[in-house]
Amino acid sequence: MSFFVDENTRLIVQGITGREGTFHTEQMQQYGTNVVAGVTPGKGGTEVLGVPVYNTVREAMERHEANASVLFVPPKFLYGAAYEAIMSGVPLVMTIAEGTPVHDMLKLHHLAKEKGVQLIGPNSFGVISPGKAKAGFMAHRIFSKGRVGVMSRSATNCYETVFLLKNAGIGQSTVVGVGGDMIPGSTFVDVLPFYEKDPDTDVVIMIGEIGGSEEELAAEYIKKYVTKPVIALIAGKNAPKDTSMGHAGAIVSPDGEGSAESKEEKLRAAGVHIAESTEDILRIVKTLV
Amino acid sequence: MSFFVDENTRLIVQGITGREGTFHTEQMQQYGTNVVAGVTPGKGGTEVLGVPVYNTVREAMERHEANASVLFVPPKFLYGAAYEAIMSGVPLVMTIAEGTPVHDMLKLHHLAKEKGVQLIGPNSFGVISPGKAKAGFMAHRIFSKGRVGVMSRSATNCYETVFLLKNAGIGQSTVVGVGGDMIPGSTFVDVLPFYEKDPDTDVVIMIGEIGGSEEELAAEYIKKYVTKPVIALIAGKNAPKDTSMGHAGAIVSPDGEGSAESKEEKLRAAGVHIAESTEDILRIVKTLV
Amino acid sequence: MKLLEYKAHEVFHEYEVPSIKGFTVSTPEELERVDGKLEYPVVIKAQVQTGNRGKAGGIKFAENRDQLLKQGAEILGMSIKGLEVKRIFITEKVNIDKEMYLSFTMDRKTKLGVLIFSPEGGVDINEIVEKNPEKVAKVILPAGEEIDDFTLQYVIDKTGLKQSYHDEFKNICKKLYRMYVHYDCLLAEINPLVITSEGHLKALDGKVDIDDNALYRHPNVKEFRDEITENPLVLQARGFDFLYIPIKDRGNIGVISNGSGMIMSSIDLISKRGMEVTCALDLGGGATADRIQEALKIVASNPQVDTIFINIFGGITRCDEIAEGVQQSIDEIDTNRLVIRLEGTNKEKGLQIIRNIGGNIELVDGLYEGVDALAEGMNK
Amino acid sequence: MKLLEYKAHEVFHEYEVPSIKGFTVSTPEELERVDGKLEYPVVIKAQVQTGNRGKAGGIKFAENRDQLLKQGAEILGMSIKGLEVKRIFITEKVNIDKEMYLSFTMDRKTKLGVLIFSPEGGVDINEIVEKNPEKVAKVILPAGEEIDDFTLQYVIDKTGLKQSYHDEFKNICKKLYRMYVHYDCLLAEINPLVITSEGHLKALDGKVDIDDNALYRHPNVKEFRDEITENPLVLQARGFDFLYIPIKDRGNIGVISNGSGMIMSSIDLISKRGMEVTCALDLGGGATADRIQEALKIVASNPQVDTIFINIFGGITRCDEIAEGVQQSIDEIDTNRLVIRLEGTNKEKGLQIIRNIGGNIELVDGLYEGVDALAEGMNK
Repeated sequence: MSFFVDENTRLIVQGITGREGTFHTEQMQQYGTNVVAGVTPGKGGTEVLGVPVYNTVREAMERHEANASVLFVPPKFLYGAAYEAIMSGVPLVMTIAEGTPVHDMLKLHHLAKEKGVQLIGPNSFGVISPGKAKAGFMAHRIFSKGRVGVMSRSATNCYETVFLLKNAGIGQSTVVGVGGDMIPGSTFVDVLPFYEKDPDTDVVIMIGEIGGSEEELAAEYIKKYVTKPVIALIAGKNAPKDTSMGHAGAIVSPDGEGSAESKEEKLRAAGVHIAESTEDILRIVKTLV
Repeated sequence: MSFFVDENTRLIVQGITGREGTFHTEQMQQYGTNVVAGVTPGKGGTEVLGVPVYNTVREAMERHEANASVLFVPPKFLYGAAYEAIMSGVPLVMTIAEGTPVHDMLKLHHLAKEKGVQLIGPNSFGVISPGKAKAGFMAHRIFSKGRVGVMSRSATNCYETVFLLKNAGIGQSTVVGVGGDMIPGSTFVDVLPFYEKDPDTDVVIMIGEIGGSEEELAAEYIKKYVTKPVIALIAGKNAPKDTSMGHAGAIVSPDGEGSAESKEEKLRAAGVHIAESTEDILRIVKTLV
Repeated sequence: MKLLEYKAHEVFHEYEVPSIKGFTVSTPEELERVDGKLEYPVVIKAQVQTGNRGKAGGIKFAENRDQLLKQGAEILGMSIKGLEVKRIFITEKVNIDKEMYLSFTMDRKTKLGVLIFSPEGGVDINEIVEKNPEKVAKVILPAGEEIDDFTLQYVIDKTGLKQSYHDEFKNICKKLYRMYVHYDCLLAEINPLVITSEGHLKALDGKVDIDDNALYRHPNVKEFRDEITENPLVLQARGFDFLYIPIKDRGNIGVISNGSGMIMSSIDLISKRGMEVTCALDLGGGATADRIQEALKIVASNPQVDTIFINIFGGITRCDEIAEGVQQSIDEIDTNRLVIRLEGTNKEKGLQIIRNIGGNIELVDGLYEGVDALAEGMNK
Repeated sequence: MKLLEYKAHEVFHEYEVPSIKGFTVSTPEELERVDGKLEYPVVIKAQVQTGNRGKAGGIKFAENRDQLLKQGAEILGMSIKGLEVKRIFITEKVNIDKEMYLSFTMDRKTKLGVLIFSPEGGVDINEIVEKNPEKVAKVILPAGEEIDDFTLQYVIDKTGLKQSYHDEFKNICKKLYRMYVHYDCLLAEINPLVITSEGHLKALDGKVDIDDNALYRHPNVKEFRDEITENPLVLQARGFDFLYIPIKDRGNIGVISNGSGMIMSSIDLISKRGMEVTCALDLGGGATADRIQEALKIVASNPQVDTIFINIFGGITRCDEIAEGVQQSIDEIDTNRLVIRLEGTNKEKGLQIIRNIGGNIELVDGLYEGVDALAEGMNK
């Protein structure tokens, strides 16, 4: 099965005429993703890599029965493009841009929930179901098809993990870049149910980091609803307090909110396997598959 | 069981210090409804009929674990009061006022859906589960406890029906005043699932009228999801086109949208029993219970 | 409340919707003041709440001052379909390249606003939809104060509106939508929305229908409400907070009831028995004896009405108040028949009062019995 | 970006949040211009990005012109915790009846704004919460531009704020919230929010933290960003679009990597082995050789750093570009050790370049191996 993106995905690329958009559209096509339409306001009527371009998401949706959209737009335009996608009825919207204002994401996060739209990212590499399709800019060569699900706040830690898995002959079902921002479109808790009900996923790897309380909330959810084994890594244990570690979301409050200790404690109590490092993830996965 | 209001209802009355609010609070109390708090901005700290009054819905919710609110406020203040109730986490909000601006209800209808709040009315007598509790101003003496569900756009047609039922010894489970406005908080389709899953309801009576497309949408829903017998009356067959019949919602467009014929045809096709009059409803109910 | 053309133009102006220049005149004397303010030829249009003014001679052109004064005075003296022309609207004559259609209205199904645009306009929108459905863009709008740019772009792409009009089109849509929301409109329609020979978009004629329930927010238009309500009985009823509904020009029965649903049910049952209701009056809830007296007088004053059916199911409304109202008015109304059904609060008290009045009032028990009585009477 | 006090007051003024009157001065000469504009006594406060100014002598009072000139010049010449005082903020001295606390910030759990108010203020909010939790009202706010009246009423009822301050309190909340939203704040705090002896509410001191990612929308504050960033390496790195993160004052290792997650993982692993990272630099994605050369120079220029660990997992970032950057900078950096791990795009090409540089660069295969190598070196 897998979820979010696969052989049934009919993808719109917003910002397809930009340098990044065009480059990654080609990458996605080569990987086998069915890119049905592009959207760039003002470029309607043109074509990129054989993909028709429209001025509006709504027209692209109507003409191609698209069911997902990925946004290759700069952070300044992310709000507008995601807002348009959500309001035009796209059920799955994946965002990439790093550096999106928090107040923009605050509005989008709640709007997407209210409209029943699955919003992924931003500050994320996207989503990939290895061997089937990808939406985003991840280096797909290091991914391989298999039965381990991975969701991650960090791209590099995810790459490292997937790379170790591949070298050990362990493939992935669906890999989701939840993203490193303070307010993501979808949190671990939002993605977990998909892994739980995906018949192609046996084990879930959750790559978290300091800051916020997504891992704590995930622990509560896992305790109640998740029957599959979950392995978690919390990066940033040794990061200084009240200092941004690059990801807008990876910051421990002066009062200690968002510390790795709190996350690991809650996760452990929920029966989650805690990994100390990416290599440690591999060690634990091997005991489970 | 019954639904919306019953012995477990912990009701807030918004506008409790007004003439109507106080009068009907007493009526509701006498009927056995558990009115736990009242809200009137500026009157916080006072008491009405032994019920403590607060300035805000939020405080009333927190202090009394209320689970429903009924609004006795003039149409001018309906938007503000319903908005406050929805934003304060009241899961069930019942509105009464006649003459609420359509644009106000447009906003409230969608806000309630987005926030997962059940909004009933306005231009409605409220909700009653006979013998258990009532929230609204309906003349409760004509209702009786039983196993027939009734939902109605019109108060008077509902009274007439319930009166005939009572005289025939047929009681009701829950009676919902969907209300006569152009945009109700909840439509027939929103209420039908409650009747379908209520073990105390055997038959559903739907009292519709000309205008809009709620009855057509209900027909679609019934066809797919409702297993209990449904009886429908469509009032206003002989009303002139493009003329308001008093209810803001009861108007057939110049192009014929909202005609009784269209509604009856669709309902019939969905297996709904069409009644020609309130007396006819009684005749059909008798064949079903 | 449907605004007359000149008033619609006033609110267009208020919201900076580009529309034609015009002046409103209500006496022949005022016509002179308009001369010189517009370039000739000008168009003179009767302001009455009815369609097909043109065929009835309510629209005329004037090439110069003399024609303006003459034609203007003529139209001001006319009556169209029985409606006296109290105002005329005098506008510049626009050279038109193309007529289009634009409106915002309520979509009952989605409970949201909807934008309807067609580059073919000038006639009724239903006609346009029938003839050129592919040229009509209909877009449901989310709740909000503003319309999104991508929505307008979609409409443009869908209908193939020429590039050179895009900016003006978007501007008109945004302003008209703002007006639609702020003025609590049920309909804000520009038809035709014209492209002038000079290549600009302008609202030539418009329909604006404002939600009666929201008129308290719009005192500047509310005051015109009574002026455009031409039926004096509707006006009289409104004065007492009743709703008087003209049903059919034919018919001899007037129905009085306490709720919209009950009125519709009464009419349905009466009609089913082959009788005809000419008007109905909705008392609303909780009417007192004095107000009921007035309601009866209003219905009885309709010369078509020879039979009144009072059908009350009292909740807030008390049957004894109804009965007292009948008692108070009984000598002032000359209706042939009076059939009364009372149910609900204080029923017995009410019945007793009616019985005491005596005369030929027909008291019935139940709606069905009432309609039966009406039918029997007709067959006599 | 955390605004300095005077700048926070400027944005308070812009949004009409009642706050104290004050003037900013950056040279002793300017002090004279302030004399006469404020009633004495006045307060003189050093504007530096650090707490506890008072204890360090950074806050003084002046009773008259002479004291103002003297004390002002003194503070302008100071340095506090190693930070030069470039600006002072001179304000009226307010007579205070009561100190309260008010802030808007982000609630990470609900992903919404939150209002925090306490009628006890003047100290750190965490201290207030600890001492008087029942006197703190914390209300999650829905997404939007405005704050609802009933929310503020709830806060008032919850905390028992006196009736006479309700209007001013609501006004301050509404304005501060508008500022919080429009200025893309992560924090907008007034502490203390004082009740003056005259019975009015005023913002005495404030903290405003603006989202760095939204600074492009606020050019008027963006220009002050570099001014308040006191670490010159952070500034230098920013010039090349890198993020330089000071980790510990101790430590001898500098980490360079291409992503926040990888940086944290590297620090975690290194720390676990008992070594200490003093700083890290995030290259972001797709850095070119020239930029990498600069990154190396920045990290190497930190006198604490004697060992640099370059850990790259290249996706967009190409290993050959990294290697070329190392090659270009190798003669300009005098670091003791250079441990490099390259993985991903163009790995082999990159490794070849590194090998060609020769010298004592330690090439490792994998993050673990890199940390092993670091540890071994330390043990030598």
